[in-house]
Amino acid sequence: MARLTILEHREIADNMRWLAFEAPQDLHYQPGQFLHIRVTDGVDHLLRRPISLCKVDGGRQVLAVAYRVGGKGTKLLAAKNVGDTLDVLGPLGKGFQLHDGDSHAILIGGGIGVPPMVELADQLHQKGVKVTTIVGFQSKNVSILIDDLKKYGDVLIATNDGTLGLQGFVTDYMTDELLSSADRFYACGPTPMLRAVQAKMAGRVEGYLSLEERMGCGIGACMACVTSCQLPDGSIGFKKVCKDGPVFPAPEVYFA
Amino acid sequence: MARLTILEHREIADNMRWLAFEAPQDLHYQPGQFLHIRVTDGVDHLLRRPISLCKVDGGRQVLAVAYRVGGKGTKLLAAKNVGDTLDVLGPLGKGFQLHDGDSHAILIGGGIGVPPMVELADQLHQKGVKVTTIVGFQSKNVSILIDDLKKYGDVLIATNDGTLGLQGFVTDYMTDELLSSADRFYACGPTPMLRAVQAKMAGRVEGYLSLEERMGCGIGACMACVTSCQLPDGSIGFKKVCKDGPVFPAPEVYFA
Amino acid sequence: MIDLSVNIGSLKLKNPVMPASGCFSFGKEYADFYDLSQLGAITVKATTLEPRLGNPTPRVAETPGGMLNAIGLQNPGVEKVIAEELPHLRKYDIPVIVNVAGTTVEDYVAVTERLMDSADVDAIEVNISCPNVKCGGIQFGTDPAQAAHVTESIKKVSKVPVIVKLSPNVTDIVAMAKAVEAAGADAISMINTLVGMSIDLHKKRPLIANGVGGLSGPAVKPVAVRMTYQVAQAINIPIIGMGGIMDGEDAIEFLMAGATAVAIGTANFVNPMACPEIIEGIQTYCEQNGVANVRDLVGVAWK
Amino acid sequence: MIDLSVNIGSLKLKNPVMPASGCFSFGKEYADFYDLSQLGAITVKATTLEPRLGNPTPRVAETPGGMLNAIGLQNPGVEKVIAEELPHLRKYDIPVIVNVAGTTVEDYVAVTERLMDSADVDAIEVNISCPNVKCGGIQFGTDPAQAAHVTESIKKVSKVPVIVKLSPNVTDIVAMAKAVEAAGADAISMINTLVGMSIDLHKKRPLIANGVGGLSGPAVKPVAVRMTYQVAQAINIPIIGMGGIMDGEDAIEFLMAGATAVAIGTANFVNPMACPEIIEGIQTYCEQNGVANVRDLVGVAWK
Ligand SMILES: Cc1cc2nc3c(=O)[nH]c(=O)nc-3n(C[C@H](O)[C@H](O)[C@H](O)COP(=O)(O)OP(=O)(O)OC[C@H]3O[C@@H](n4cnc5c(N)ncnc54)[C@H](O)[C@@H]3O)c2cc1C
Ligand SMILES: Cc1cc2nc3c(=O)[nH]c(=O)nc-3n(C[C@H](O)[C@H](O)[C@H](O)COP(=O)(O)OP(=O)(O)OC[C@H]3O[C@@H](n4cnc5c(N)ncnc54)[C@H](O)[C@@H]3O)c2cc1C
Ligand SMILES: Cc1cc2nc3c(=O)[nH]c(=O)nc-3n(C[C@H](O)[C@H](O)[C@H](O)COP(=O)(O)O)c2cc1C
Ligand SMILES: Cc1cc2nc3c(=O)[nH]c(=O)nc-3n(C[C@H](O)[C@H](O)[C@H](O)COP(=O)(O)O)c2cc1C
Ligand code: FES
Ligand code: FES
Repeated sequence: MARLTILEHREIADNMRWLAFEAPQDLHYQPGQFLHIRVTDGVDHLLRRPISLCKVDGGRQVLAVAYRVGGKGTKLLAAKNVGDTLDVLGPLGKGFQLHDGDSHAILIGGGIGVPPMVELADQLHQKGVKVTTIVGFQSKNVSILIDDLKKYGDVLIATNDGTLGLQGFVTDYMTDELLSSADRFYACGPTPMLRAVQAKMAGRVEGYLSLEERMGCGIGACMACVTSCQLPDGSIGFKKVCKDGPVFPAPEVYFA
Repeated sequence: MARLTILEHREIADNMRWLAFEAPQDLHYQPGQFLHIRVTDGVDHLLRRPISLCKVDGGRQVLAVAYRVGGKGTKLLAAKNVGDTLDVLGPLGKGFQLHDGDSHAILIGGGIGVPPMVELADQLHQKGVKVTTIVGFQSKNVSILIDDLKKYGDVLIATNDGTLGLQGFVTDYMTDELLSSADRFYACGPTPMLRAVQAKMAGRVEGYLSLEERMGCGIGACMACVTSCQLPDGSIGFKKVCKDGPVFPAPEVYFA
Repeated sequence: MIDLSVNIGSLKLKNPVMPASGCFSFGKEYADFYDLSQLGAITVKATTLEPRLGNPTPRVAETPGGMLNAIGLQNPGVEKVIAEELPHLRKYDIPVIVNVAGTTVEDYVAVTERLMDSADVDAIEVNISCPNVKCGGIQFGTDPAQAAHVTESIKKVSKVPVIVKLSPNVTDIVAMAKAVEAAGADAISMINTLVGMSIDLHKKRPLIANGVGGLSGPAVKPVAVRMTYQVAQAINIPIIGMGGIMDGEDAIEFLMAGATAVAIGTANFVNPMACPEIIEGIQTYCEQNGVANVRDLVGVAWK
Repeated sequence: MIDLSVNIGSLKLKNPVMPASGCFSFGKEYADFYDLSQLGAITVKATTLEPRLGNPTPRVAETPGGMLNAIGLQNPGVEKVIAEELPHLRKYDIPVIVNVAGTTVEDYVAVTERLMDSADVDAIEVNISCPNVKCGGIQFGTDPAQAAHVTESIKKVSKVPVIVKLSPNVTDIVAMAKAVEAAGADAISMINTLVGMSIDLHKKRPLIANGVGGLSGPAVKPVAVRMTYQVAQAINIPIIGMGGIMDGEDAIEFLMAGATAVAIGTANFVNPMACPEIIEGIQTYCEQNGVANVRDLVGVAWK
């Protein structure tokens, strides 16, 4: 837990913002982890907002996220200025795991699931893994982080309305050719997308899904954020998105 | 109701602040009226804070108040910066009445009851009335606005601990000599002070008392802020501090 | 054109928004801010048979996301209300709902009878839910049989619709609602305030002179929405929903829960323009969400 | 040296602050933030006879000044709790209070009996107040006779102090408290959550999957303080007060109202360091106000 100072805060697409903090001294992190951010010091918005870590830069000096201004809390967040400080918990949870020996990874991000792919792409790239990123957006005006992702590999773009890239879904890019060349996939986005990705990849490519759930504590104590998972004994049980996740091995995730 | 921009905000004594706004275009006011200020746009502090108008300056361009940082709301207020805007209702209520033909007025302010005396002293002075102001504070470190008041006449100072002026109470200055030379008095301060002033002045000098009460609406609709008054028919009934006051003719006020 | 009109019994409201009793006095003060004809209706301050002075001060306290009040039904008595307060409201083109309070059933009946002599009363709101112990009325608000009894008695003498205002300080709000519906109530309004207290750490005593006070404002909204949702499914008369409504979206939440109209209390103190802004907010919501008729929203959360 | 110690029945607490059940799991997560030995006690998550999966998600929603939850008593069942969760708490020098829930009196008794086999249980907190309909228990929390019956039955098998946790969703909280005191409860904890609801305007359905949820946080504090104030004057056993405590001053407010100790729920989610900071806040208040013994504050608002 720390009060972090805002270094950058700007619009990167319609209602989408880039928010960079001065990183805490003792920063430990994995791509796919999240920050749990208090949007006001008052009590009118008690619960913290979970936002994925998007990028760590400047030799671990800068910690950035990208978020959509949607509800009341993120509207308050959007009003914060450079120099203001925010109460931030984290990075929390289990992030994406990198595997030695992988040579090609497919990264799949949908909407506000795209941000965690940036740090992941960078780390994979640094490790010598070839990165292909597939991103999906509603429309061009809400597309984000494409240039950032292009630094680390190919970026394939789908939009629902065809205003950018292919008109369609991220799964449309998942050809046999692509899948057969890949050692691993990493996905984050809306549930329907994750479900489709899970189905498409099953038995072909191993990988990870990053989930979203409404949170209370963010640290595993309140049981608010559970998701159905295949437990080690084969039964279906709950795991906590905040502590056991948000990133889970794809086969573990059980979509009802 | 307006959103007013803060022009000045600074400490003028321990936990005492001067707060000046850009005045609204159509400013109508009387000394002794109050502003009803929202301290946050969130819901954690719903009720507005009533703060007396202290001074209007710069040809009605600047509207200033002085306040004590005490509870949670005024602490939030103290964190506002020049350039921020605040939601302000008012000036509200009935202020101090100036009387034609008066030649000498005694102004009595105790603690955070001193601020409204500044605009009053100025107006009386402009009208050619001789002004003698008696101010009382706990201690020197919380004394405020003395130099501002000196512009308009003599200022007599009492502190509880003797660190500034006389050690004692404002009433200690109310000698027969002073009272016999005065046409009118105006007082604002803590209840014990007002009670003592009322007793001292009764039958000798006519004047006004400005009262404090916890408020809801500030405009006369909720009945939160009532105070016991002598009604026209001689009975004791309630009047509203926010609408019928905060300033009342001294004999009307009934201290239980 | 979006149709915002709703009916509460035989009352026709041009939109579903009215100020809540006790938070708007008799309207005069807010008329300085806007034309009251914009409102769906107006609910005035509680009226008793005899004049009441109410409680000592402090009468209000701020709490997180809300406030406590213990005004204690200060009012000039029904005679003066009829003579001095109600007539000026006739110039606005809106139904006037008079909130009635008392200590005994006879009190309620007597006030209602007196009000029937006035042409300025379009409905009665029966306040059986004032949480302030000394002001009476609370026993009627917590016992279904007594609530039914007072409702029946008032219905016998009232020529205008009778709205019964429920207290949230009960174990079973649905039982209360069913009892007053069976007793003939034309509508229900809910919720009155939750009984609460703040303690002044300096004085080491309850902050409000009365000790306990009624909690209102956004803090109570989830309780009010839940009760509206439960009661709306159990009765067939309309509900005027209230409790912490601050903006148009809050109002929509109550409509979806099953309220036909909404009342705005504490929000008026925060923002004197609250009522017209909430009406505008509802209008905007309907426009943006393709709702042609605000009545189509009523109860959609469970329908 | 200020004496912060208090007693809850035969339990000795080094200070009056403990986490509230369900908001601290079994302590492991918060042990990453501070040494749990600082606490006055620890109250762990509700435990039932069999494992429970709890409710579908969303299980929480934010409300003005508060939150709703409907976790639904997710827990691994009493056997696993005894085997896997409680032992690690022994290393801290604090009493462990186990919150017990069930659907029938037999359930409560069976869980208590099983817990008596463990040396790691210092007190039982009987959760007769879970506001979530499907989880059982609420009927015991709203009827004095049933509350007394479950209390009595548990007392018969418990070798440790029995604390009964009251629901605020009742007409007469004092009657509930008196009934469980007469039935032998060693202490009372209050309040559990108020039943509330939020509606998701986009989905036009209750936001929480369970429909209703329990309201907690600062929003409910005035209700909790009022109930504590009323109950403390009516009974002779100690009260663990809770509901919206965020800082030391809030805790002092509950002590003045008549609570002997306090529990901290929602505040832990806002600030994981809430408990130790509140202990420090109480300490500071005592220092600045010349309070030598925190027990001297208990009930001063009415004494
Ligand atoms: C692990 C994780 C990582 C996330 N990463 C990102 C990110 O990088 N960028 C981004 O824009 N968004 C991200 N989200 C979603 C983001 O948390 C929500 O959009 C945000 O909390 C909504 O807050 P609000 O104030 O706009 O909405 P409000 O409606 O005011 O929120 C009210 C409450 O609901 C919760 N809530 C509302 N919507 C969601 C949601 N979709 N998921 C979880 N909680 C929700 C809020 O946290 C808050 O507690 C992430 C969510 C999770 C769980
Ligand atoms: C007509 C009038 C004029 C005033 N003028 C001034 C002034 O010029 N300068 C100044 O410093 N103070 C003035 N006060 C007092 C000032 O309103 C309170 O000190 C202030 O509201 C306290 O707010 P808080 O956030 O510090 O306290 P909190 O304890 O957080 O306040 C909680 C609630 O109690 C109310 N409240 C608390 N103390 C008082 C009080 N003493 N009087 C009225 N309401 C109170 C607040 O308005 C708020 O609604 C005036 C009060 C009135 C009624
Ligand atoms: C200051 C104040 C005075 C009130 N007086 C009355 C009253 O006289 N009669 C009544 O039925 N309700 C009264 N109420 C309750 C409100 O009408 C309303 O039921 C309650 O405040 C919840 O709505 P809100 O959260 O929008 O304020 C009063 C509320 C407040 C805050
Ligand atoms: C997420 C959550 C889970 C809870 N689970 C339990 C529980 O298992 N047993 C119980 O007795 N109370 C439970 N409660 C109620 C709290 O213990 C406490 O009574 C209530 O939240 C009021 O305190 P607060 O406002 O400080 O949170 C829970 C509360 C929350 C917010
Ligand atoms: S948010 Fe509390 S357990 Fe995950
Ligand atoms: S504050 Fe509402 S009447 Fe004075």
